Amino acid sequence: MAMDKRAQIGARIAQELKDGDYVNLGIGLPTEAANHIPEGVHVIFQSENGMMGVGPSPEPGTEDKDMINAGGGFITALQGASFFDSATSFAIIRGGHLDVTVLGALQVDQEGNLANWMIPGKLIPGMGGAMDLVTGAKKVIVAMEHCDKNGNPKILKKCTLPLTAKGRVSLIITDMAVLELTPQGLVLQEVSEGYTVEDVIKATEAELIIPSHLR
Amino acid sequence: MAMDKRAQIGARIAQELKDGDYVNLGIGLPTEAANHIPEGVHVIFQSENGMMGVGPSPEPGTEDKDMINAGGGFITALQGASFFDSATSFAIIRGGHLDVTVLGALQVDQEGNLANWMIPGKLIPGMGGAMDLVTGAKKVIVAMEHCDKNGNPKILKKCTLPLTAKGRVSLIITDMAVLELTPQGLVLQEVSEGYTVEDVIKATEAELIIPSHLR
Amino acid sequence: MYKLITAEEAAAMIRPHSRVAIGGFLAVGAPETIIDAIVACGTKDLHIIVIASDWEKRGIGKLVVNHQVKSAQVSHMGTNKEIQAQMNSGEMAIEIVPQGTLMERVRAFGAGLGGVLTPTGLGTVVADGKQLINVDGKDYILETAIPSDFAIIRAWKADKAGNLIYRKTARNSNPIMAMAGKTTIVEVDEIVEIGELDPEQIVTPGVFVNYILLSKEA
Amino acid sequence: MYKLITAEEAAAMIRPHSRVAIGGFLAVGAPETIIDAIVACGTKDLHIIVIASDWEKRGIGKLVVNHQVKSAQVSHMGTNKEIQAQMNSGEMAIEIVPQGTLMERVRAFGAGLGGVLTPTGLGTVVADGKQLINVDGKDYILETAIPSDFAIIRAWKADKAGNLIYRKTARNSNPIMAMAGKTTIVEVDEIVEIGELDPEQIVTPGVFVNYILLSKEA
Repeated sequence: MAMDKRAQIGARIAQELKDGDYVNLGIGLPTEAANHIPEGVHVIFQSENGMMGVGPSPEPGTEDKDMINAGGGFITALQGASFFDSATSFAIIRGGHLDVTVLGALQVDQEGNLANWMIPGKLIPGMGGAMDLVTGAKKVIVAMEHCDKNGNPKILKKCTLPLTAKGRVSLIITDMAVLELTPQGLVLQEVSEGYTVEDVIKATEAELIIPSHLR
Repeated sequence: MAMDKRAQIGARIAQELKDGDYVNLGIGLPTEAANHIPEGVHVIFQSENGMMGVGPSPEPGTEDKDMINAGGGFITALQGASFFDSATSFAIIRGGHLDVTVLGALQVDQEGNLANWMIPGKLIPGMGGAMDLVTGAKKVIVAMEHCDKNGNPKILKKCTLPLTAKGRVSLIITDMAVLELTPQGLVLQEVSEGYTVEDVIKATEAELIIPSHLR
Repeated sequence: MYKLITAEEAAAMIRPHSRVAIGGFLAVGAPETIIDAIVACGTKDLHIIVIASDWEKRGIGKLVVNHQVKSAQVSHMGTNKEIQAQMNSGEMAIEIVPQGTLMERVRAFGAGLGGVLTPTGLGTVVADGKQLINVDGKDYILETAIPSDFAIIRAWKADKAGNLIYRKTARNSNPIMAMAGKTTIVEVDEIVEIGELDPEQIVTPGVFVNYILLSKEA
Repeated sequence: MYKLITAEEAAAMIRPHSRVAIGGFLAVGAPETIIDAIVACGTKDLHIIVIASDWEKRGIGKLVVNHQVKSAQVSHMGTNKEIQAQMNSGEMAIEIVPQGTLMERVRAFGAGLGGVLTPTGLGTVVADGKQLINVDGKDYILETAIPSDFAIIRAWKADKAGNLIYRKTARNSNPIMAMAGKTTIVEVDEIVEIGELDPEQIVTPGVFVNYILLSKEA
C-alpha cells in the first residue's frame, strides 16, 4: 500500500483513540496509528507478549534483545511501563480491560464477523493472540485496504474464510471509507477524499446503510 | 494438651520433613513441628496467604503489621523468602508443588478421609485453605490428639462430620501413635512410650493393621 | 487511566446490592479507609467477596457489625463471631468457598473466563449441586466465575500511571481482586512519580485500576 | 530445592514422547542452551507446547528443523516455514491454540486445575468438538489443562533458593511454563546469593523449580 494511504488510515485510527486508553495495535498497518496520536492525547500501548507502555522503535544500534513486540520488532519502554507474564497479558485482553484493539483482516462481514488467521490449503500461520483480542477488547477496529490485491471486496455479506471471532467488530477503517457496525447493520460513516459513495458501494459486497449526511 | 505431648508430636512430625521440602503447617499443633527440625535439614515453610520462606515469630516489639501467617500470627521472613498473591499460593498448593501439608483434624478415617472444618449446627468457621491443601499436597499428615476431650476416638471407620477431602490422608501422628494409610488399610506403625498396642486399639474406632514388628 | 478520588467519593459509588470484592487477609492488606467510609455511608444490602471475615473491629468485620452485608462469598469466618451469628439468624446468606477456589473464581471473572475445573471439594458438600466434569480420567468440579461490580483493594505504592506494588504478606488477595472489579478502587499509602517503580517489579499494571485514594492509615 | 546441572544432563532427561512445555516468544526468552543440547542429543518424537514456532535457527525452530518434534500445541507458526511444511506433509501433528487459551491451559495444569471456560474461539473452528458450557447466560468453551512432563524455561537470574526473575519482554510465557512442568528445568544468565533478590520482586518462587543450569549465551 502506498505510504500516503497507510498514513491516512493510521491517522484515522488515531482519531478513535482517547486520552488514557489502553490499546493493542496488531502487526502491520494498525501500528501506523502510533505515529498519528494527537498532541496532548496519552494512549498506553500493550504488547501481548507481556508489556504495557510500549514506546517507539529504538534508534538503530540501541536495540535490546529482550525488548520485542508481538510482531517480533524491537521496541522501547516508556516511563510508567510494566512487564508481566503472557497469562496476565491475556487476562487483560480477555477480561475486557483493554479499551481498543486494532487488527488487519482477510475478510470482515456485515454481521461483525472477522476472518484474519488462515486460508485453508494455503497458509495456516495460526491465530496467535488475535482470537483473544477480538473476543475480549471493549472496541474492535479493523484496519485494512478496502479490497484485496486483485480488487475483490473484503467487506462481505458473510465471511467465507474460517472466523477469528463472531460479531465482535465495531468499526472498519479502510483507504476508501469508515464503516460502523450497528444493530441495524453496516453503516457507511465516512468516504475518503477522492472517492464517492458509489465507489464504496461498488467495492463492497456487504449491504451498506447510507446515512442522510452522505446521501 | 500438655506441652510435652505437643513437643513430642511436633518432633515426630519433624522427622517426616526432608531436606529441601516445601511444607505448609496448619494452625495450632502442626506449627509445633517448626521447633524440631534437625540441624542440617533445611525445610521451606509456606504461608498460604502468600509467602514462601516463613521464619520464626518476631521478637516482641519487632512485629511488622504486614507480616502474618495464615493463622494471623506475626512472622518473619528468612533469607530466600518470596511473596506472591493468594492465587499463586494456591496454584502451588493445588498443583502438587508442595511436598507436605500438616493439619489438625476433628475426625479422620481408615479410608484416608479427613473432617476438620465444621460441626453442623455448632461451628462453621469455613475451610479456609484446608480443602485445597489436603487435595493438592503430595503428602498429607494429620497431627492431633488421639482422642477428643471426652476421650472418644477421632480415628474412625468412617467420618461422620462433613469431609474436608476424600482419601487424601497418608499419615496420622498423635500423642499415642503413628498410623499410615496404605492400600491395605490403616497400619499402626509406631506406639508412643507409655502406651501399648492394646491402648491404641482401644482408643481407635478404625480397624487397625498391626504389623509384625509391633506384635 | 485512573482518577484520584476521596474515600467518601469511593464509598458513594457503592450502592445497595453492589457486589464488592474486597482485598486483604485477616484484615492485613485490607482497604480500611474505604471500608470506614462505606461504614460512614451506611449503604446496606451489600454482597461481599472476601477471603476471610476478619475481626469485628478490623477489615470487613466492620461492615458486618454495622449490618450492611446481605450476603457473602467467603472461605473463613473463624475470627468473627458476628458474621456467624448473622449467618445463623438468617440475616446474612453465606456461600462458603475453599480459599483456592475463591481465588480462581475471582481471577476467572477478571480474566474473562466463565470458570475453572478444580478437584478441591470433590466428595464434600462443596460439590453439592455442581456439575462434575471428567478430564483425562480425573473428576473435577465446575466452579463458575464470581462477578463483582467493584473491587476495593489496598496497595503499598502506586505510580502516576496507576501501577501498583504491595508490601509483604499484605499482597495476599489484593492483586487478584484488583483484576476482578468492573470498577477497581485502590487505597494506597503513597503515590509516587512515574518512573519511580521499576517496570519489572510492578505487580498490578495500571490497566486494572480505575480509582486511587490515599490511605488514612499511612 | 533445585539441583544445579548441565545442559547435557537436562537434555538426557527428556525422552522420546516426552511432553515438553518450552518458554519464550519468537525466541526471545527461549532456553537456547537447553534447546541446543536437545538438538545435540537428537531425541525424537517430542511433543512440544509453545506460544510460537520461532525461527528455523532460533528457539524451538531448531528442534523442528532437526525433525525431533512429532506433535505440537502452538498458537503461531507464521515465522517458521519448516513447521508449516512438516504440518502439511503430515510429519507433525499440530493443534493450533489461541495464545490466551494456551496460557490458561498450561497454567491450569500447573495450578492443579482440569481446565477453564473461555469465550475465545466461540463460533470458530477452535470450538469444534469441544463442550460448550453456559454460565449466567453466556456460552464458553471448555478448554482442558495441557499436561507436560517437562518445562524448560529461561530466566534472567536465580538465587540459591531457586527463586527467579526475568528480564523485560523475555518474561512472556516463562513464568507460566515454569509452573506447569512435572519437572521444571531453568536456564539462567546468573545465579546470585540468597538475599540478593528482593522477596517482593521474585516472579517465580523456587518451589516451582527442579533444576537450574547456566546459559551459554550469558
